[in-house]
Amino acid sequence: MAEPIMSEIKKGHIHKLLSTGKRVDGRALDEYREIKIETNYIESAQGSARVRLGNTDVLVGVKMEVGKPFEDTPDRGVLTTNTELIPLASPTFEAGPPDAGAIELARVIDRGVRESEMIDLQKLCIKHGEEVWINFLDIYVLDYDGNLFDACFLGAIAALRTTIVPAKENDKGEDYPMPLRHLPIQTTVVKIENSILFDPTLDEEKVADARLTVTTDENGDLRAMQKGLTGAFTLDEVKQVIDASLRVSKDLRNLMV
Amino acid sequence: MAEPIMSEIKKGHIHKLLSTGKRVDGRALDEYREIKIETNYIESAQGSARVRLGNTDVLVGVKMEVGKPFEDTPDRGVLTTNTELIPLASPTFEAGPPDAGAIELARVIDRGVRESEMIDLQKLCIKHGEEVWINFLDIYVLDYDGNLFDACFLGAIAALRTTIVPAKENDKGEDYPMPLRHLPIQTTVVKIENSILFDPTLDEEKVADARLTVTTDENGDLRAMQKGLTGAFTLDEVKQVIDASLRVSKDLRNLMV
Amino acid sequence: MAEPIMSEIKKGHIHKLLSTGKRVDGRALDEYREIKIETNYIESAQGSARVRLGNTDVLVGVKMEVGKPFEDTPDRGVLTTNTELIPLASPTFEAGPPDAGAIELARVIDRGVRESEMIDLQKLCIKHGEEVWINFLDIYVLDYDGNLFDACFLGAIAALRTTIVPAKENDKGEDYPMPLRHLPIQTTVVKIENSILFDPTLDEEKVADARLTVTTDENGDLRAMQKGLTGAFTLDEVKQVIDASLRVSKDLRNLMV
Amino acid sequence: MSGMTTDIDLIDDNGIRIDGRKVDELRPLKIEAGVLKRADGSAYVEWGKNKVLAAVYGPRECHPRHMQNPAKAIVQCKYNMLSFSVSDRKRPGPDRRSIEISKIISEALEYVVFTENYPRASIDVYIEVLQANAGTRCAGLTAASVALADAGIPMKDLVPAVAIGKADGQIVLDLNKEEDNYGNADLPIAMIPRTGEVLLMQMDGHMTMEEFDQALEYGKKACQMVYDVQKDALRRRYTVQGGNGDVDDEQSQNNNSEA
Amino acid sequence: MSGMTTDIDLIDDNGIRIDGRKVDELRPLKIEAGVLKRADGSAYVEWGKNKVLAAVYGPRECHPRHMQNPAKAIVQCKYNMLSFSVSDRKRPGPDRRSIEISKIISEALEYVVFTENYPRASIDVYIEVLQANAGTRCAGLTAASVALADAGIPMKDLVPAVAIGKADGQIVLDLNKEEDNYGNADLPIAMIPRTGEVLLMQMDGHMTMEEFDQALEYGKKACQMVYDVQKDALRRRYTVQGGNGDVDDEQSQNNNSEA
Amino acid sequence: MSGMTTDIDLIDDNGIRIDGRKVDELRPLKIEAGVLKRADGSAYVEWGKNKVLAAVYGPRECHPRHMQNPAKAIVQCKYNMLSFSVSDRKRPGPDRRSIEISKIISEALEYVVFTENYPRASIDVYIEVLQANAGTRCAGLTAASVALADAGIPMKDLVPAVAIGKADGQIVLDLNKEEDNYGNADLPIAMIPRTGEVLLMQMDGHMTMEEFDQALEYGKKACQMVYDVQKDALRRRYTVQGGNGDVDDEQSQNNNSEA
Repeated sequence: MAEPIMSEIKKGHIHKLLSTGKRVDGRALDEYREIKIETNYIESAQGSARVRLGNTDVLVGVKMEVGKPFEDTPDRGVLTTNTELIPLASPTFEAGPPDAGAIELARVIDRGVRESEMIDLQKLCIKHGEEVWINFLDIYVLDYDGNLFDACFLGAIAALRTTIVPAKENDKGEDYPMPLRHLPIQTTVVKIENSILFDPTLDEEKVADARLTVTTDENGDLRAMQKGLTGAFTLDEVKQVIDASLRVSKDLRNLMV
Repeated sequence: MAEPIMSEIKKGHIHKLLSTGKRVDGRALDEYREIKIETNYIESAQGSARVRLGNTDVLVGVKMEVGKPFEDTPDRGVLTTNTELIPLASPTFEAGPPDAGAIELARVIDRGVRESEMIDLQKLCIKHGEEVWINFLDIYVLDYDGNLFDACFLGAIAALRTTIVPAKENDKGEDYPMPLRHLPIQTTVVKIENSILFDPTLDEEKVADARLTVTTDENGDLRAMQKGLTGAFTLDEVKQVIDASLRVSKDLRNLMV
Repeated sequence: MAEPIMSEIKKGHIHKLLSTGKRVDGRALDEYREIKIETNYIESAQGSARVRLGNTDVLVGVKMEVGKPFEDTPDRGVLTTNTELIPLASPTFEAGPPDAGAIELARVIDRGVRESEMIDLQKLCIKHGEEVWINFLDIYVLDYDGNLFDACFLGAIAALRTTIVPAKENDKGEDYPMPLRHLPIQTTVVKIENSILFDPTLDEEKVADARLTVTTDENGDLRAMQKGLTGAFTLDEVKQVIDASLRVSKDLRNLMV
Repeated sequence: MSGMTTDIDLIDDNGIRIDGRKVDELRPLKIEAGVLKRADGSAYVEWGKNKVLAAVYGPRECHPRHMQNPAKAIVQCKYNMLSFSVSDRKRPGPDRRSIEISKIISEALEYVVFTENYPRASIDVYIEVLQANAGTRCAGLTAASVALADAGIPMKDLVPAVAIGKADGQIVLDLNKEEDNYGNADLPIAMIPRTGEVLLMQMDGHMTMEEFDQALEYGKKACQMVYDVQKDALRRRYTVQGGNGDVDDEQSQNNNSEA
Repeated sequence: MSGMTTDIDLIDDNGIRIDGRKVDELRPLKIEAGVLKRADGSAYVEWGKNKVLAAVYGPRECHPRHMQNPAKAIVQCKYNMLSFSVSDRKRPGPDRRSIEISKIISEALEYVVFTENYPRASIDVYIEVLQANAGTRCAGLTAASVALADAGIPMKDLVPAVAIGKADGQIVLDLNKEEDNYGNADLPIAMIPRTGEVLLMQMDGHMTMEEFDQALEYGKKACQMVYDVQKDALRRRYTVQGGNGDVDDEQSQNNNSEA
Repeated sequence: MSGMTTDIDLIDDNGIRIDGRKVDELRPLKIEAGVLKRADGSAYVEWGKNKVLAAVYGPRECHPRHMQNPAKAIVQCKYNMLSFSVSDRKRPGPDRRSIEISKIISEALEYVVFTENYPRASIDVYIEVLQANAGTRCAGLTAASVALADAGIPMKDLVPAVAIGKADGQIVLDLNKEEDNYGNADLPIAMIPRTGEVLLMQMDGHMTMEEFDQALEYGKKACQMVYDVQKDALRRRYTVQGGNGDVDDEQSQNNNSEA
């Protein structure tokens, strides 16, 4: 995911604007770019969503298979989350196995979905200890202009919310909607010098010092967090980010319903 | 498979000769080099053949194991074709997983064998949905002087024709010959400027613009084709090549019987 | 495992001393460095030992699982030996799959344990043809100052001698000690010009011409040997090394009891 | 041809196929150029139920270095199916089939690109199959040449492609998934209509010579149709650019990143 | 949080945990600096039943080359668990979890190292978990910053780390393995006590805002305690060197190998 | 020694082995030099039921670069078994056994090649086992040194190799497959007869000192015999060249490709 180093002029421009509370594209610090969500985009998937967050474009598909449960959770379905930063999406993405950045992204999305207990995995058990539904949550980035964390998470929950368990074609009874319990929302900020801003563009990411991703549920409880990059947040900043995240999440959650 | 670029002088020589309908080694445009086929070369294989096509030298072995059929063909044996361009055979072959050229070669050989329905895979079913014969058709290039497509295909059919199903040592009844139905033949031409010639040597391959491989059966029907390289054929050229292939195939087929 | 080439001065110093029968650290030619063995070092392993041979430091763990026997030895447990030259231990060790040196090391340790028939593998059969104990003998080098062959082998036998078969937690009856029959000892010499010396340090290894590892049992019989490096031994030298190995092994064997 | 058999009639007594088409009829084809922001050129193809994206990056420095050609650019295409584009989830990463398809598409594209303009460079083409329903290599190649044109890379011509096949013993144009699964032969070709030059051709299955001639006839006509849709997509892309300052900017951005 | 459930009471009625600790009590922590000969710097951490080694090599030439930064050094950490460090044998080699942990530890360390002193160089940190019992990423980061100091690499400060969690519905400091397996939340943090700067923070599970505030309070105090043990380890290492010629030699050897 | 047991008598009461040989008798050995066109040097060895090809390329530029030695050439041998050379199909690609064998054969060959003649170069030796029947590493090394000579690479001497073993409690020369599978010990050695220098030696199984001495005696004599067959193969290769214009041409071609 290594992007070429940004010119000092462009960098200075972002810094200077931010010092007066402004962003290059005119957004408020806690304002998201335009979000377009198209669900059921892929017929060959059990659930899917294409999400555009400004110029960032991701496609998420859910495939379900019948398989064996893990030994220590014999009564639960299995969730596998995968992100693919395919070279179609950016001159800096390379073919081959996912790099550390792609792995971190996949694991953060996975924890947001898993730890929010969004999916009722026990309802995806077919036969205790023998047969459960295996869910492959596969996320492809098609066009990369920053904030993959939030674009991918929105795509993941939108796809899951339209997923139909393919019971019939697997001789496991009637089809039914993916059993969901919660509606988690994830938001990501970056810190640039002393400014903290939501939904960074690629240019903003390039000059960012630190990143903080926060996942909360519809009750306003924390479900997952991930700090990234080589900068630091103070404890106060962390608390402010969480407060702002709870506020911003309400609008994002409304997109889903 | 990248060969070093040929000297302009050598290239010019080939071009000049061809413009008068001649080849460097004096062959006619549709003439094959000397072919030597030695079957049952390897005792540890169920079938084998070593084929020398001029200085090109390939060794093919067939190994058979009892295994599970694919889900969508529960009543058929399984065929797996593999080509290995080992570094012993050429200074340009490297150890490691097969490159795109080796994969194309293996897949073309595989399609020629499979689509001609040469092997009666249903007779390689032991128990419907449970046990079938798995055939590993492994092709090793030992010395590389051009036209691997045809040398490997000749080796493949010669090896298959001498294969004995090892039923006895697997407790599946009496041994029997590999059940074969057809005798496909594959021919390959390259186009160099305006000339089209069969069985190219390595030097001829190095200056070739386009390649066309044609597989036909004993009834004169098409079973498989593959166009390769960055040049083009006209539709008329394609038809001429197929006609010539049918003619040439008769001689090659006679080598097998 | 490629170490940087040693300065000619340092090399000359080693050679000069050796020509008078002396070593840089003052040891006799057949003298080992100080050996410290700490067993049961890792609670999460069924057996373990940390061995320090001078500044060389290795950690060996034995993990046991219930699994399937190999088809041709249906009544025997399975032994798998693995060495990891992790980059923590030396500036020349690299992350990634083991190189040829690490593989040779693992295979020599494995043969020493296996061919000495140290473990009674038949007593690690649970149910003939179906369930046996799988032993993973995993060896990590923590600090590298030469003679990994002997340090790792000492660690391996010390770990095996403290291993408890975890039958109880696997519902296979009561726990019992790893069934051992023999106590093999391995010694390694290197040849530097005309000198042959035991337990080489890293500096000595860097100037060594040839290496010879000898494994003998408590009866003084040969169990395994491995000659390494690009130099040669005469047959007489081989016999002398074996004689000396038998002598030296007595002291090493006493460390174990 | 998978070797599977079925009781389904793929073509009824009136010569109508299961999706309602006649034997010489294409599935609906829709092409859009310039659909991605980061790529230097891009195209989206919807062809029946196939959904395919193509992106072009370059000419840019060729990696790995030893692949560089001092006399010309090389075209490196990577064809890839998304995991959920097919019925059974496909493991991410290239398999042998996609490596072969990438190779023959690269070769076909290299014929039309004026590669001698860019010595040592690489022109990288990424084809992503979002949803697959037979004929994805042809859809991918069709999309790729539009994406090359969208990237402003000088080319001899566009490369339309189509598959002809045989089902229920009849030659049919543009196989759908059922016809591909249960049919008798498959013949994907790419041909430049203006010159009749064949840049990609594969065949597997069973065809008599007469059937093969028939298939080529269908293929010739269909390549012309696909070509017209390609041209139209580029014309629309161009028109939009002319009338829209915003898109103009984006285009000039692309030009910068190529420089 | 694994999603496993249990009947075990993780905290008894007197607020005592299964290993006898109070909810805000750390497990025994022991740190030793300079434990390896070949490495330029090293540290050993024993934290409850965790046993972790860290080694530092560098600043040295950065491989692969394209990772070099002309303005500063990069910190490349590799976190690794030995195969026998956990209950079920772990296959050697990096898995996705260890790649993620390596990344966030590298980032946390890069903040404190004066990387601008060593343009184009790499500072390589290897963390090996010999025995694991919950909290290994915190133990590893704690060991790594001591090893960096032992290697004589100029740093803003040491980086202490600790995990806070939730078990039986209560916030508890420094989860052990049972609490990690059957608990409700896990919150590893690394914080510089002097400045209150958070360099590493992850969270998974379920916490209300009040619980989160409580957890941060525990974390702040604990990081100070871990920091004191780190300082003490370096002080002891230094003292020993002062009073012992033999060790002095070894140190100067290390310095040579850095040059 | 695989640990398998059998009821088969490997040696009968008259001291005759299952393939009719006496305990100190070699299997039939046939060596041919110069059997491949592309390689700079090559040899084919048929030894009992073993069929082994060896090819030499080089001296040529050493890849990867970091392996180059500024003072001399390195010898890089790759020993490989074809998938169908053994009873159960072997997956293509190197396994741990073949990596170890490649290493010790490389080391043995490096001793005899005048590597200092070719600084920075690599001499690449490929050993392909077409059919295996115990003793393939010795057959491979025997073939490799003939191929090196055929390539015209200056060497101190040829390297003959042979395995001695123990079966039914007796020391026997040149184990066959059954003796290898069900025997008690295996001792492959490579020795230069002229000097008595041992270049390769491995042993596994169980041998008393007396048995070991006996085995070395057998080995010494056998290496001389193998050496004679090697010499003869090269002599025949040379003779054929002298008397046959066609082969002469080919040889000069090889020389060109070395230059």
